[in-house]
Amino acid sequence: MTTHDCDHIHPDDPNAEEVVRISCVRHTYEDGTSVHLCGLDFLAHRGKRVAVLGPNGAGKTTMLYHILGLLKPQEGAVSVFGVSPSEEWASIRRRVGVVLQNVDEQIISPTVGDDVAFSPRQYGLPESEVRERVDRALGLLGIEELADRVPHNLSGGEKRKVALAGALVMDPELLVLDEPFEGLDPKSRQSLLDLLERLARERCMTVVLSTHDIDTVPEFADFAYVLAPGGTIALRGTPEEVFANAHVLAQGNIKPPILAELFSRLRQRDPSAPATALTVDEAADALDAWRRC
Amino acid sequence: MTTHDCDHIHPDDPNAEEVVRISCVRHTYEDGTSVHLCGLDFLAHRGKRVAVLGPNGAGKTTMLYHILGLLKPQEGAVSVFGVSPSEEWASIRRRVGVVLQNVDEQIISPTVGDDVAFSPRQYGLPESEVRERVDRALGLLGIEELADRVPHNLSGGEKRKVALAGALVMDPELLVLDEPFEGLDPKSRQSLLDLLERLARERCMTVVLSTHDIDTVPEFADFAYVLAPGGTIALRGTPEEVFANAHVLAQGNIKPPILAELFSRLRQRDPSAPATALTVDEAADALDAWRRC
Amino acid sequence: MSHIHIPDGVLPVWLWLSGWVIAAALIWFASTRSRGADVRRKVPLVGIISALVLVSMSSEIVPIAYHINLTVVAGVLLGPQLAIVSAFVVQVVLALLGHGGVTVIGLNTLMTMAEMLLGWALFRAFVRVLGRTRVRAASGIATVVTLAITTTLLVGLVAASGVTGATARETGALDPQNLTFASPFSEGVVGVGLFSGGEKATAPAVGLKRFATIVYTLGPVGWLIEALVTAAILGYVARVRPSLIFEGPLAPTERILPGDELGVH
Amino acid sequence: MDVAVLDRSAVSGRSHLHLAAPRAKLLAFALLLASIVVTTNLFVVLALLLVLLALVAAERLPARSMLPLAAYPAIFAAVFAFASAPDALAAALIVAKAVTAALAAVTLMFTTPYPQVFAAVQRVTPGLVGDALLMTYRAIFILADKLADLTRAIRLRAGIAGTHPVRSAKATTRALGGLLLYSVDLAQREYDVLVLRGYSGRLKVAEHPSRSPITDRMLVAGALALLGVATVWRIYWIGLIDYSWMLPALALLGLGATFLFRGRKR
Repeated sequence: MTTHDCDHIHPDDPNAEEVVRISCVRHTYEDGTSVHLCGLDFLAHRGKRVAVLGPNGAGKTTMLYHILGLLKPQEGAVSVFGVSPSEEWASIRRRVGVVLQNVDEQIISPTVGDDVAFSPRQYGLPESEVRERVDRALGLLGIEELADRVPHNLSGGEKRKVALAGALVMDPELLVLDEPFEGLDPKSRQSLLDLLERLARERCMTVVLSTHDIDTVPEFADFAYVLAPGGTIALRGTPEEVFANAHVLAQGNIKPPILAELFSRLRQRDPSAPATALTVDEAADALDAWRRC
Repeated sequence: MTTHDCDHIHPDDPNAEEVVRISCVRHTYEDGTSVHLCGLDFLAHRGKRVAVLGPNGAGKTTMLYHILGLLKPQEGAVSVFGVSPSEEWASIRRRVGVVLQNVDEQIISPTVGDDVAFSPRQYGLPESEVRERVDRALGLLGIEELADRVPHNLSGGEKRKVALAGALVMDPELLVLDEPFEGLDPKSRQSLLDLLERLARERCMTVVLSTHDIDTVPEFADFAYVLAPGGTIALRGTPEEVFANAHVLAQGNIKPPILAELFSRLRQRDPSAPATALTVDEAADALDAWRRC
Repeated sequence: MSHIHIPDGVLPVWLWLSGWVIAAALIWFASTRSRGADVRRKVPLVGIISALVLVSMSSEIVPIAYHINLTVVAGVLLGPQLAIVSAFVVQVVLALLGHGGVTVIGLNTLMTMAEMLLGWALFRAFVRVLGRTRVRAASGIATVVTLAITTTLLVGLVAASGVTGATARETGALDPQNLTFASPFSEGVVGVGLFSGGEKATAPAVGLKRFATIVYTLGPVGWLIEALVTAAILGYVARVRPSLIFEGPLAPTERILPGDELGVH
Repeated sequence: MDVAVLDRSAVSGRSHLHLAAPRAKLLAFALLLASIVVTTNLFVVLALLLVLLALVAAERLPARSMLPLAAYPAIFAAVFAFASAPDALAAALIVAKAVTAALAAVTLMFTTPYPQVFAAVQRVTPGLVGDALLMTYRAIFILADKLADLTRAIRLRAGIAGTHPVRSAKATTRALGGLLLYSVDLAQREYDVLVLRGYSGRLKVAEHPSRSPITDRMLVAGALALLGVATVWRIYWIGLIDYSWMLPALALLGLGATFLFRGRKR
């Protein structure tokens, strides 16, 4: 895989290649609950990492299901690689890798190696290529030694890695992850963040993930979307832009990251306090500089 | 329920009433995995909120299962209310409320009301008292309106509240929660924290919970225990004491809370920086004061 | 063929009633023999395996014609005592969902029970003969033999019921004489075409032969599907968690902790 | 089999039937079954079916979910009837009996929470059976959810249908194997939770009291009347056979009246 230049694409840049677009989709569940993904269009461009934030029940999973063609929009339009996923999933599914929330149920084969090989075997690739791909995917996640293990006996974090290897084995152009940090300890979380960063940079992979772990967003995302309860897309932008709008976050029952909160308190007391820093290092720099001046 | 005075009990205070004690328990699973809960004794005193921290696979759940008598120690001793839970669970189970990780599987009745009524009915309480207790438990969590709902249509957060109501219905003296914050949005998390605080204060309830959400620990816990991989109890103390030991946390693959990290960075640059503050308010105060002086 | 799709009020009373009596006796026998704590520990397992059988029955492979039953799998995992309870539970739920008759729960329980018990016994026998390494073969053969036997039992049951002909008279259930009735339409075209008494003197053997032919020609395809599925599932379990199959159903199960507890080795 | 819809109706429905005591409903159900067993007259069965339909309509039960469930056994009954019934009339009778009995069962389940129904079974069976029954029902939901998750995962990772039926079948079977292991682990966890919450060998179900004794009495009386009619027609069939058509006609009038009344009320 060659390295592309995927940087510096702003969501409003007309030249950027759109991978996912959701425009005002409404979905009504059987029990009458309705999710209306509207307000702003949801966009994900090639090579970008996009985070979907929102409280429980805001419709994050509903949104991802629409991208995956698991739900059919009753109103509005969804487009992935230019087609409607609910109608033409078969034509794009090789280009999309998915890990949903319950990794347990996504592991379907008796050994880890077999499970990662599931998609290429189903697509009928020759066995030598299947093996090569499996080795590569396991290597990416650093879990080569798990290849012969039985998935049922793995820990939650290991299972998540296996599921991710299974999603990456076909070299997808779009990776969709539902709450991928749930149940991961800090070290595993960090290595997942690093991997996603590398995939987006080196392979121009587009990553769309949902999370309510706000503190990982500044580290992870190129762009973030914030869903308010009911599905309204309340905010979009770079993490800095999003977290600057503390009141919209509060309306959406989203706690801003601790550092954003700290800096806004400091500014309340003393308007000369620095602008919000999003990582610990930046914050330490900013505070240090502030004190000295 | 009368209000007791449960404050100011230090774990080393000889007069404090011990509710749980685990001394050097070893557990070996059939596949050879061994968890050795040793190093320091684990203690929980009446009316205290105790957090068990640790990375994936350190043995947090194993520890809770020992407290609940679901596992029998092969070495060492566990005591809950002075008896061994694996041998005499029946004699103490009315005094212990439990919510395990998969709340979905813990809701076993067709309506929320029936589910919360499960324990009192099993214990054969008269129906009028059962109903009174159910109303009280639902009221505690503010979910009275869910009483007649079917559990499988509830959201994840609602299910967690229902499970908690079922655990509180017998007015337990000890509440054991495995990863209770998983899947909760900030608002629900905050109201759970408030409830636990109230229960501990007003009813002298002892709360033992496991979590890897380190940032809630300062808000929640009176004492925290840190498990290193393999189950070794590496640290114990108040959150302040625990988070001051950054190197032990790092060894245990635990990322210290963001604020602790920020303050330790600041102290590295400038030794005059203030001591670690654990809440945003305290941090803002400390930084403000630091700048002024 | 794990249950007969014969509605209420068709089989003679003596037949379905004796089905109930025998089933009740077996259930009573099984539950008095299993009062120990080790059995009580398995109650959720009975519930969940029964649910698995129900779920698989309701997901059709070929719509209407075939659904898998997993009865042999259930038998192997539950062992004889618990399988008896499970068979009854499955049939009660099916009947209450309108899936089969209520009066025939007894007979249906016996059919399902026969399948589970035969499956269990044959599987154990074949494993002993073929060795533990050939679980797939053993379970496949056991399934085909089991289903062939229970299908024959079903045909025998229908023959015994006599619903197919003149013997129905003594039970009164489908007395051709009772079935002729006069209605305002009975003189018209409709009456003659649809509601005439028909060939009253149909020989009993004809109906039974037709029934048997249908069952034995459509059946084997279903047996084969079931055998393949059973072999795959039991093969998988034998590989991943052999103790479930080989150590007997009442052996304590390995406790797999949820979440994150098995990371350390 | 959409068990979730059934459960929602049983628990949150507000019709008269929901108010009646589970015991009364079970008794009426048993009497109705007895009528179906007793009768040999197609018109009597049709009348029973129409009465049930009128009841469903009058109570505004979710007919859209109920009727397909009730009609399902018709398929098997038809196969059986084709294979063994001597003539078209007998075949029609077999199918009608199947559908009527199924509708009665479905009506019971749609208006009564399952523990209330199973509690009746639990009272007359050994502890093991009643408990297993209650746990089975709950487990159906969990497993159906899991199965849906599994098939969704397979669809996303390669698709079930299509070009490689053998490969797809293999994948489905593996999924079932995974589901089985999950079930076994689930059983263990379920038992743990039960013990933690106070289970000691017998699940206790509090019987719902009747919230409308009049409905109870009317239900049982109505079912008794139907059984009476069925019995009379069975015994004196020679004399009554000419008037058989009147029963379904009457029931049809009742059904029509129900719809009319329902429409006007709106």
